[in-house]
Amino acid sequence: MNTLSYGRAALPDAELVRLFSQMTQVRHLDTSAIAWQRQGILPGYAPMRGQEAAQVGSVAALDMSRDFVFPTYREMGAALAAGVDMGEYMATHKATWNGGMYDARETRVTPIQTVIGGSALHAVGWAHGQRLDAAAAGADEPLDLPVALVYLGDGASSQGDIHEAMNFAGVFETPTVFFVQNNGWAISVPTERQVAGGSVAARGAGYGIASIHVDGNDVEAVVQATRAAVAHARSGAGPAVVEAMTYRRGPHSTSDDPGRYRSLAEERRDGGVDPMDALRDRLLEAGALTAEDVAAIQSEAEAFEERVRADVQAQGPRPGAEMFEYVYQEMPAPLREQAAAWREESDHV
Amino acid sequence: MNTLSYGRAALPDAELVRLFSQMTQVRHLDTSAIAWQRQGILPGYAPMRGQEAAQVGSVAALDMSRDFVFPTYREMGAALAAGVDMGEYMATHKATWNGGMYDARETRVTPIQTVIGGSALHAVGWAHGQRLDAAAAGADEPLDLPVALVYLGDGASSQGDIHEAMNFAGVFETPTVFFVQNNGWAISVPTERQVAGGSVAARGAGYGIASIHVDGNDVEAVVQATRAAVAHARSGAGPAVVEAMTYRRGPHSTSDDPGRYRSLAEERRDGGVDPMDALRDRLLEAGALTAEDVAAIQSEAEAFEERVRADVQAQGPRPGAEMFEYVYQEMPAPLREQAAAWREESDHV
Amino acid sequence: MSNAVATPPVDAGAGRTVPAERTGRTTLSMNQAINAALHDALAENPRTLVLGEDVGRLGGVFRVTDGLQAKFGADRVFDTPLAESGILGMSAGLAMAGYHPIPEVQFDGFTYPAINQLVTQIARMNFRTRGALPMPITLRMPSFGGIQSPELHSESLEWLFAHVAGLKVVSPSSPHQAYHLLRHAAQRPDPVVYMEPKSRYWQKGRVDFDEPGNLEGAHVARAGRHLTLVAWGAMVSRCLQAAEAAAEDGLDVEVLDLRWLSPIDADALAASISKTRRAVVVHEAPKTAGLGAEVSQLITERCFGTLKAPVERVTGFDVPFPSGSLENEYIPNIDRILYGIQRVLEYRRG
Amino acid sequence: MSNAVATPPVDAGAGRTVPAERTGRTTLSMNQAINAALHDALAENPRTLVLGEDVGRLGGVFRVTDGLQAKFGADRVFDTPLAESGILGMSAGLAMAGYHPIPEVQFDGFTYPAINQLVTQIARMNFRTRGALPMPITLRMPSFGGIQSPELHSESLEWLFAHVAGLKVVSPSSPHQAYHLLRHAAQRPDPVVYMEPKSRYWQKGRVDFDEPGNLEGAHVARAGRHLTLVAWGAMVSRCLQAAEAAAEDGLDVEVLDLRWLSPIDADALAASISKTRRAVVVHEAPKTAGLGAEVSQLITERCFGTLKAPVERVTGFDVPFPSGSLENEYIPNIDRILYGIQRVLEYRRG
Ligand SMILES: Cc1ncc(C[n+]2csc(CCOP(=O)(O)OP(=O)(O)O)c2C)c(N)n1
Ligand SMILES: Cc1ncc(C[n+]2csc(CCOP(=O)(O)OP(=O)(O)O)c2C)c(N)n1
Ligand SMILES: [Mg+2]
Ligand SMILES: [Mg+2]
Repeated sequence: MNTLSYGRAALPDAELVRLFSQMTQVRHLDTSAIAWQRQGILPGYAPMRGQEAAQVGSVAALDMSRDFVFPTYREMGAALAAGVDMGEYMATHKATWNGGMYDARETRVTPIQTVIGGSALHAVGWAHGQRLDAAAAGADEPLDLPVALVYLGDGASSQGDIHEAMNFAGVFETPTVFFVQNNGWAISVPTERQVAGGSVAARGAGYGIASIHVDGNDVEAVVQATRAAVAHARSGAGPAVVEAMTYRRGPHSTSDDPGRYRSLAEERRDGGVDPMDALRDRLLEAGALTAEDVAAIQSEAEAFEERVRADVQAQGPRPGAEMFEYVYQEMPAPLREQAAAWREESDHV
Repeated sequence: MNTLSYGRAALPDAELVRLFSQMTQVRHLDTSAIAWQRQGILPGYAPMRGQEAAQVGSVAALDMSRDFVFPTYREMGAALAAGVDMGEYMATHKATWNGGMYDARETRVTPIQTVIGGSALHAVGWAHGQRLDAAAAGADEPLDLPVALVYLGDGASSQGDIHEAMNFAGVFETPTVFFVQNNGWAISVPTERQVAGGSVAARGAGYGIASIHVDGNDVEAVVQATRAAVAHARSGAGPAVVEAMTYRRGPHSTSDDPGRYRSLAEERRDGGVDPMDALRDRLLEAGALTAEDVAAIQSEAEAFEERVRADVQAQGPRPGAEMFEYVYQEMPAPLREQAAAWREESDHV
Repeated sequence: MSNAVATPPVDAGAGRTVPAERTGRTTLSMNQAINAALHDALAENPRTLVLGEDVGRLGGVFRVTDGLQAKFGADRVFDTPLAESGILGMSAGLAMAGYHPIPEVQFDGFTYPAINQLVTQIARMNFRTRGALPMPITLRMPSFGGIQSPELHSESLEWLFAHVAGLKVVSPSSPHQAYHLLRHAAQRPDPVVYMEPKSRYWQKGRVDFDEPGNLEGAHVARAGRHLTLVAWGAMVSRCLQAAEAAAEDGLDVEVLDLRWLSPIDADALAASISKTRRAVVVHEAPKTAGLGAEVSQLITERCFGTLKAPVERVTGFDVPFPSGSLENEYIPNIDRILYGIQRVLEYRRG
Repeated sequence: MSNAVATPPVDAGAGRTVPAERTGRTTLSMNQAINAALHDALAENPRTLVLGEDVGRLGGVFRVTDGLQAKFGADRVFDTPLAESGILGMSAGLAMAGYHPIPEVQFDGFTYPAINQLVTQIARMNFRTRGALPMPITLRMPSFGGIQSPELHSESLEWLFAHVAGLKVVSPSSPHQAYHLLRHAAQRPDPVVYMEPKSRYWQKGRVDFDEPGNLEGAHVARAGRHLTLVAWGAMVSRCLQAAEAAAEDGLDVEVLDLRWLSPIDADALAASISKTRRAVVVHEAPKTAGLGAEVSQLITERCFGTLKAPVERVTGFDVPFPSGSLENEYIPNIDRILYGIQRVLEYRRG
């Protein structure tokens, strides 16, 4: 297997503290969003509890001034770390606008994807575009390319599109990082009944793609591994697969009932140590944080959550006219007529 | 890589002679079919020159009384070896009936598939059915399952369906043999711009599937390798990938012009020794055949070709009513009305 | 762990014996009715299989397959990897091996990755093999909108399935129909797409096991004299509501539940509209090239001489199905249906 | 060998400079006209790309991309691996990176594996991103039957594309239109499906580079007074032949080339049929839920008061496109079109 090795040089404490603080925000917001759903603020939500290290750590390896992120529906933590406004992010769960209200071009984060595996080929195409740009500009080797990082789950690894994406990325040597969060489950189906052979990273080998297996609950390792993958891709050496082993500690979504397919005892056994606890204890032990710091970070996260909640609650439904407005750049006449008829009938009511 | 080892025990001369004789028929029929196309007997044809050893050898490893073959559009040699009537086979090229006129259930050969990668999942589903049958019958381990053998090309390896099929086969441990004829080309695209990583067999490893790389031009090796793969699958140990390295010595189809993408010099270099010549020389050298035997086998092949040609030439178009008849087992009323209207209008003309 | 080996059913052997036929009447929600139909299809025919994402232990995201794996074992009711083309392609192969697979696609919008297997393989295999390899596959999927789902969980795909030669398409509008139409579909030798109106899953209704009624063709859900509303799936109950509202204005509206979207029951359309002389077709899919066009044209072909006005279409707009907060703007509501009725009534030849 | 690195174009740099505008008139076959349009699109905009199976060195199985790789280099005109979902998904990503991809699907019937990317991604990305990531993609494919191709090489998919919100769809019927409509499509900021009538590839015709004519909406291919034939793609020339045959019986038939199948030019339909008061729609796709239903219903909606007879549909049957020897039984031929005309003329209100 074409395993990419990566430096184990420790991250500076300050950086780890920054990551911990971001992860704390993410954890608190995630927990709150579930509560919001129960309170009727959101119609639904896809919790990512337990995947904070994988998501925040992977984005930390990117240069968001030029790289591009392709998330699924479970990347709240990645979106937050990438700088997406969380009110605009939550718009998808508020049922305000599918994909979210954030500007995908400005944020360099594509809209929330509901189609499993749907974004991987986009990350290949976008990355190939960076290669073409560099070629047109006559850039020298080693290249210094913007990188596309696409998230996928263990379940997504079964989709044909993922295979086509990895093969295309391999053939065109695109600067694409396939970041797999293997969280043990695809709704109710465990990885061992999903991923023949047991490893998504191993698939990479079949395409001659560099790959890395990493503990997705160790944020430092995730940063290091993703940095290595990104550096590989950035230099023009081709794509990379990072498989971050983690665990979906919560339900698949707020309408899921995991008790139907796994017991609490299994959850405890398979989930292992909570990545939040592990990092906090480690930083406390190392003296990088004090208990007061932790409390302060927690309060900040709470204040942040309140601001986001206010934004989400303030969000009204979008004007119905937008249904028509955004279908095309150039709206065709029959659609204009439908919009007019819709307006007339709505006004009457 | 989960490589399946296979016995190198030599095949008996008699068996090799039988294979040579079958390959000679195939070669002669293939060459003739191209001529038929030029003569206007067939509207088109997909030559398989150079792949006789791979096709005839792989079928020789099957038990056609219970196994099932899933061909593409280039498996004339496999179909012949499996016992398909060649007049009925050629019906697809004669434009008589898409997929051929042979009975897929009787022959245990699915109809000619034009969708690249389209049959692989069928071979997984059919094979899973054999497993379910065995389970329902309470069969003992090791099992003795009927096996599905599906053909695919190097180009087909890029299709999402192939990946899904291999993963499903791995997860359900179905008795499926993926027989890849890597003939160097997918129309004008060479394998190195098609198959990232360079090896289709290597893909198998990513699914935990046993795989074998074999010289597809050496019929004995093909038989041995495929027997090993089939035995593995038959026993219930799961699927296997066989990658037979060969060369498409002719054009992609009778409407292709390979001169646009490869030179004659390249063809000579990459094609290597013709598998027909290699086997003949070897059998002559070993004394298993005399020059007279070779001539007799050739005459037989010529006689066979004449019979097939007569069948093909005698084949008229199917009655138009069959267009309607075979869409459903239970024809819906509106279609019956369309058929009636069609008949009325045709009769008037 | 060998995935290939089944976990034994809790109630071992149950799958092999036909249970006492259900008789009499009961009240069930639609998802319960479908569950019962799947149960009975599995019990009746040992070669019937249920497969899909999360249909096993979880019992489906809508609990439609609840309890079936426990009852019939993991060989007959099984989870697949997450790949819709895989699910349908595998079903085709199982059908070739003599099984009757009932695959589930978890949501309407995830049928798109499987369209190739559905259209080029399943729909054509009987044709291609001249009847040698029929495809007795019943493809189920939760369909249509109405429950504020995420993107691509509210698609209406009947326009696509209905065009494809080799497929049949049906959508039930009540628990009774859901039970009987699924039993009927699962006994057919041809592929049938069975579209479950997800917004009606929890709606209860009486199911009569003894009197299935006619299971082919359309069904008059409400008889009327002045105008015919044609609908299917979740729009049937909405049309019934609209008909009630219209009745307050003295208008006697007929509601024709089309049920079978392929083949379409043109005789029933003609019978109804020759009587009412006016029609409005209602569906959730976008208007352009939606099935409403076909239904309208069939009506026009059969009733041109008696029609008082062109058939009116009240449908989704030519836009992607929007997010939940806009769904009521998109899906035909009672007001829009009433406006459609009004346009037909007020029509004057130009 | 690094695949990622382009082979240098024979005529290096040509892709960066706009060649002298084509002027005047010339005679070209349709595949030459499309080739010229692709050439000029590549020359005009350095961010235009051509990709697909065998479009590079081979120049496409129909030679439509002949010479383009040699001229513009393998970075701008490139072969992909054999995967249609991959081709369209990669095109979506390239569009996000500011490119204007012109992907080719090698044959109509191989669009099915790419439907998910086309419908759930390309068609909706502008909507999903509220205009932030538009998809200026021109998807080309040889379409329709008529050349005795193998299975799945003769599909008519306009019924599918036309229903999908977010896509536009166009099909040329002559070399002149082929050139100009493709140039026009390739300059649009929205995804356009460009359906090439493969049976017309070798038909020569005059191309006027100076006078594109109106490029939006339908085109009156033949003016007439008694009845309108509505068609697109290869059926336009067949309808023109039918019109000639009908003229021998003193019938003055108008032929409306719809060209744009989404959006449909309802005004042009209304204008023509208000004049002729009779219409027959002709297409190769199966009848049920084919685009003919939408066209017929649009005509009926607009011209109900003046129509003398219901719009007649002369189409493919509701069967899979059959093998070559039966293709003439399936594709509407002149006789069937004339029968259709006759039915409209003989129609008497029941
Ligand atoms: C193409 C498609 N099929 C099915 C679904 C329904 N679905 C949503 S999430 C999910 C499981 C995904 O599992 P995985 O890829 O492991 O990601 P995770 O949910 O664990 O983050 C399924 C089946 C979907 N959204 N898209
Ligand atoms: C889904 C699909 N896409 C494209 C094609 C057109 N096509 C026919 S054969 C072929 C190349 C196949 O290459 P390979 O799999 O290596 O098989 P070979 O032709 O070499 O036997 C292509 C692109 C097709 N038949 N099906
Ligand atoms: Mg997962
Ligand atoms: Mg090949």
